[in-house]
Amino acid sequence: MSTSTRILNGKVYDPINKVDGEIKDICIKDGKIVESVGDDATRIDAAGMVIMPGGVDIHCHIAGPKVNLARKLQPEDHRHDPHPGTPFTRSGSGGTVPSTFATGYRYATLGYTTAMEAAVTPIGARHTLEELHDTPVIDKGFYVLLGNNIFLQQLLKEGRKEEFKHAIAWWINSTKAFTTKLVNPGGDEPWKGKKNSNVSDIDEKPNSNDISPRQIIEAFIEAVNELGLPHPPHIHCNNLGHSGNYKTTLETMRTAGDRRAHLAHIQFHSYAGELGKNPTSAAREIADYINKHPNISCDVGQVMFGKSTIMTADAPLAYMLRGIAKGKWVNADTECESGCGIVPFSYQEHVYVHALQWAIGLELFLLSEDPWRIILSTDHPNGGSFMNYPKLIKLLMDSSFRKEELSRANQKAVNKTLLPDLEREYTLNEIAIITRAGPAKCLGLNNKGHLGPGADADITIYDDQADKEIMFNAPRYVFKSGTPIISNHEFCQDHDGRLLHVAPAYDETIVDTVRPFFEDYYSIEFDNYAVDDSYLHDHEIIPVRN
Amino acid sequence: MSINLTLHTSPEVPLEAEVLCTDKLIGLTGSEIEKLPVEHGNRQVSVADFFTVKGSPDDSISIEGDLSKVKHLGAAMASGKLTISGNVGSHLGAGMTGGKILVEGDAGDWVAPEMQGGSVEIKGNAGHLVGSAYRGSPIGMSGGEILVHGDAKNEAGHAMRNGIIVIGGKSGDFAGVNMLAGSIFLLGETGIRIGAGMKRGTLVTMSKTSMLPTFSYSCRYQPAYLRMYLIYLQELGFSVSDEQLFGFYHRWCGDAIEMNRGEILAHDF
Amino acid sequence: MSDNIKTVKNATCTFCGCVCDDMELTVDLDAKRITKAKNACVLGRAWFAEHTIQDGPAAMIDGKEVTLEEAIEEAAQVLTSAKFPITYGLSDTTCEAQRQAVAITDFIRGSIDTTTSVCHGPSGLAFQGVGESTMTLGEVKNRADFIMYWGGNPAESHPRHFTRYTVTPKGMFTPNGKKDRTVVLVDVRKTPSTPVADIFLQVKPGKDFELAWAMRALVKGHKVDSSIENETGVSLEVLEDLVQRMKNCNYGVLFMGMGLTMTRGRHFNSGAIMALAADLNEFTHFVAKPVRGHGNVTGADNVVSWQTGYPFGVNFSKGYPRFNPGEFTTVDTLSRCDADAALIIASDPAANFPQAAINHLGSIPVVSFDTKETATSKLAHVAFRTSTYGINTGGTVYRMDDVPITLRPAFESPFPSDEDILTPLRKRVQEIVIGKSKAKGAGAGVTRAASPVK
Amino acid sequence: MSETMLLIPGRSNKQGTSLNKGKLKEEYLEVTSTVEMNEDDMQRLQLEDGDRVRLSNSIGEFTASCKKKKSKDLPEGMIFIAYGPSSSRLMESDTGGSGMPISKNIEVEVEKVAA
Repeated sequence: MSTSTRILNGKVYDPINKVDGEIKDICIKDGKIVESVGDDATRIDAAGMVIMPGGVDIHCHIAGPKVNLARKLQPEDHRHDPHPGTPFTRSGSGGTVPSTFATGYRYATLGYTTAMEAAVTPIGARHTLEELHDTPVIDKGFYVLLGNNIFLQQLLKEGRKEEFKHAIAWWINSTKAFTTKLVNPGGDEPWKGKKNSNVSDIDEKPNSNDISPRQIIEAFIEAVNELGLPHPPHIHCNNLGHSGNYKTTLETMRTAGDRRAHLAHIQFHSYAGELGKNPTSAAREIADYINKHPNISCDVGQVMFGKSTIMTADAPLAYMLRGIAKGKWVNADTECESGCGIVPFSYQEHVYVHALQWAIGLELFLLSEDPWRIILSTDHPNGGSFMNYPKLIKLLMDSSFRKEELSRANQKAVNKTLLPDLEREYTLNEIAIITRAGPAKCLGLNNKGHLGPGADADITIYDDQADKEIMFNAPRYVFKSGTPIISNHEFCQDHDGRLLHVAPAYDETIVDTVRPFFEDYYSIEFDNYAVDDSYLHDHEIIPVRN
Repeated sequence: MSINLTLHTSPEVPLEAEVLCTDKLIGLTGSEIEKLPVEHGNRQVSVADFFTVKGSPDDSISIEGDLSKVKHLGAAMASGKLTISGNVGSHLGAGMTGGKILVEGDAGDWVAPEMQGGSVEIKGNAGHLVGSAYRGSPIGMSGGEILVHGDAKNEAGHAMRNGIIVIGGKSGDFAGVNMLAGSIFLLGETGIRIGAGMKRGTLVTMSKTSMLPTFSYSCRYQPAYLRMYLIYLQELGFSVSDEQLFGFYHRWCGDAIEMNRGEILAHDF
Repeated sequence: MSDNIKTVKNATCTFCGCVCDDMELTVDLDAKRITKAKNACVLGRAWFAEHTIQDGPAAMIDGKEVTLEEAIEEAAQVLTSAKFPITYGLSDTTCEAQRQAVAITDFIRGSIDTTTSVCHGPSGLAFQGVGESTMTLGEVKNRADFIMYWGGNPAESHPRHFTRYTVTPKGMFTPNGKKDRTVVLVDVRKTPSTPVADIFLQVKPGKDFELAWAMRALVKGHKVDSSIENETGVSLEVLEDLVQRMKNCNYGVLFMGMGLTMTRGRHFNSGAIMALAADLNEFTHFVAKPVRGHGNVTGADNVVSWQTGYPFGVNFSKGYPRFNPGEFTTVDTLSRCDADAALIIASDPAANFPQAAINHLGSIPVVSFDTKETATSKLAHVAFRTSTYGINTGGTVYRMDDVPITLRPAFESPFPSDEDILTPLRKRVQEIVIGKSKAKGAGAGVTRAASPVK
Repeated sequence: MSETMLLIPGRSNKQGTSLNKGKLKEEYLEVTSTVEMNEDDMQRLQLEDGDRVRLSNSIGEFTASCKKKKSKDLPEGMIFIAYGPSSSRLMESDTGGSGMPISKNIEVEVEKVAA
């Protein structure tokens, strides 16, 4: 059987290689894009179709301990959305938190071929790797939660910056993670240890000898930069969801100086207004800052109306939302490492805050001048399922559709935003940037997000249709590492996908520094903590910058 | 003339036959109905493999035989009448929105869970979770009526939001648990912990029932509206005595842990 | 004792849900036995000492020795020809084996259920109703200054729970160990666990729900009548004092035992405790957790959940998972005579189930996996003898608090692991299923995966 | 003479250790067919340590030898047995839509079995 394929006559969108809608052949051999293939290659006629690299989700929650708790929690959400199996693919359940198999297959059905789980406790890494192994088709990796790590904070308090950096590298290696994740840095200790309180300011020190969120953020940006990780610290700022939090967000970005930082689901951090009162939009302020600072990248965390599941390492936030949703609530504390909260949620058009959140996300997309640094996400499933991406793309590409949707949302809210006046429509090339090329670049994945020779042959071919939601909902072909997964809208093969992780070098004596803390305060043995290579299925180490 | 189905072969394993529902058969001929799919365990078979189909379609179906291994009959039904002469398995009338289901015998667990409208009448006994929510769901039955002339087991009306449930005989534990609203009449002996976690709604019990510590006693009175209800139940064929019709009721309100706006009316006999 | 001795450090005991991973095993490799298990509790010592290699066939059909290949083929035939096959057990095996077992059940369109359903399954249902504020065990060690056990006897069921994780260890904010904590026990009788408690509440049997409900009312500031003492055996005064302590602590923990899940009220009993813990978060940090039983029952919950979306009691007969405890749980599928074949892995329903269920199990073809002869393996049509996880076999297990741990096997067994058999069985089952689907004319590669939305 | 009492099957150390030896071995079978009873109950039923009692309900029955417990440790009317094949005989199979049969607090008739 030939392992090479030639795709002819398709309109190609490959922004990294500056290809904007040209008719061009794409050739595949042995899982990679190549200049050309022989005459014996399988030929696919893509006339009338749009070819893009496979989509890359830079921020989603698809595997690991908290995701699995959210799955177990919501049989009612799965029941109405079954995912049937076939003799060669596994079945599963959908809803806002699909089973692992359904997750992989459904990403594929949108033309996405890479996704990053954005928050994993180190102690939950093994679990996450097991789930990712059972998540088919896509390549995947995860960000390890270190922003509330008590040991790392102790090193910082003692000013042991060098050891701090090596400890981070040790933790990344020990968990097979892709980068570091900070969530509400500094907020766990007041949550767990001070009767469910929280930090409310980036410069706050809950105890006099504590360090502030800003010190933590700064130290991570510095250390990760020195380690040369392909993706900078992935930051979930303090004060998520609170009115007036855009100031914290701006301060967080300022803390980075001119070093790289990625701000997660920035929509949730772009609220003006007075604390405790209804928020208003600060999208303009946030977009302005990002426009002027090329070191900052972000993903939007768009809210989509309908069912969602709040799942976050930001436990105080989930507790606050519990008071709003008034239903079931999960809190899960992880020793020395993290908090976690889960609340089933629903965004409703007529609710002021929800409509405002929806509008702010769109404002951010439309106000931002550099599509390479504003990445499409719904913070799945926090803002809504990733299955909403096609609709979100239509909202960005079709201003009349956007106006129609706008007219149904709470008018008081949307009128407090600039959205009614924003006429911009994203082009297909820009969509290719915010869903593929941009995230791949932000992640430092040189073989993803483009269709140049040497790239992974992760390719999506859509029918060129006027209705972009329909178009992006149903690729005609999807190739993963050169393997046809979907052909003529139907699954034709199963595929495992790879784990993507990094392995920065570190001074091995750091192990002796970590061990005593561990032996005192963890409940498992130090020597059983690091994840060994048997948990890596097919995998790829993404190199660090030197 | 209505359609009549007779079970000619007993299923060895559960038979799921949600297709046997008035709305889904209207407009089909007998031989088309025979070809409809039903699931015998994990095998898809056709109606004819288990049922003899007679008559021509209108909006009523009758099904005969021991259907205790047959599940999901009348699920999602919206109109018409389904009569079952015999016992029937679980999930009868699940999620139905209208129409009427009559069972001459006993029904299994999950009678009309998450029902939205219509009526289900069971002449015999029913199992657990009559008119309830499925696990994890915050809302159970949200409309319609379920009339069980015999006994029912645990969790009748779990998370019920609207409608009426009447249990003529004995009822199990946790009747009306987590009720949001609606009315439940327990005419026979009840189980324990009735109304636990109820927010609103009315539970009426005709037998001596112990109250949870989170229910508080309001008064002893003769609620006029209750008499109207009870007369209606009499008309439906439930036995309601004159003492119950004209007597006094103790009113308890609860559940204090929730909104405290539910009531339990216990007949003072 | 031979000279061929090795030591395995940081090995894990997989007997109970504590999954203690600090074992130091001394292994006599010639005798193929563990001669010493340092750090193990009484149950752990027995676990390591008694899992020696006994002679016997690795595979039998109707009591006669056969090759593994023959047994796998027969098992595949039995399972693929059944109309309502069930898979059950899985608590005493690795996640790697569990993953294969769920895959098999998916392909044969059967039902999968684990021993969870007769252990803390009701707590799982309660979780789906109210959620849960919970934690890993290290948080208890580091922070908890109030610990309450309800309906359990860890001193005998989980002997190191107190000493390794909860009561005695010294932690970050509990430098004096037990002295920094208040320990409360609620049970219907005194047990060997009682002496650890600062406060013991002897609740009347079957009144746990009423007691928890009264406590919830007090936490929320409602009045409770003094008749509560007559009802539950615990006085209002004691309850009020207890609730004050709970509201005033810094980090409170409620551990749930099977005295809640196995008694009348089941999931509502667990749910009341979970809700109580959640309520207390209005005042302070409070968490709850079921004290799970068998070694990797928590792993089974996790694997079944991530693969199907539901933790146990899952049925695939329609080609996708459906969840309904009471319908697809094993006690029900057996005692209602629904199941027509059974794959039982690492558990013994023929000994522990209600009689009606056992009777039906005896009337259908059973494929069993066990390390020792059991009542279930004796009635099995196809019986596999497998090696013991954590002693002979590596892999992953989850502690009761969902923390995954990698096993360090001590010595090799002549018997294959569960995974060693389940993997080829899964492949063979899949082959048969694909063959059948081709014979039916349906192209094996077709699904309605990505049809365009209208 | 028979009385209605409450049977509480549960785990015990001995049950746990003997389980590891083998569930078909004598030790396990013995551990799981010995009941602990309140001393006053035993006296009333004219039972001594080691005497045989029959426990029955509508589901089934088993006989076991009995062992005395002080009133402060085991309240009157309560019987403890290590969870196992004997206790399973009295479990009903109805799980109430939960999957869990009621396996503790089982009402049983207790009577002495003539030696």
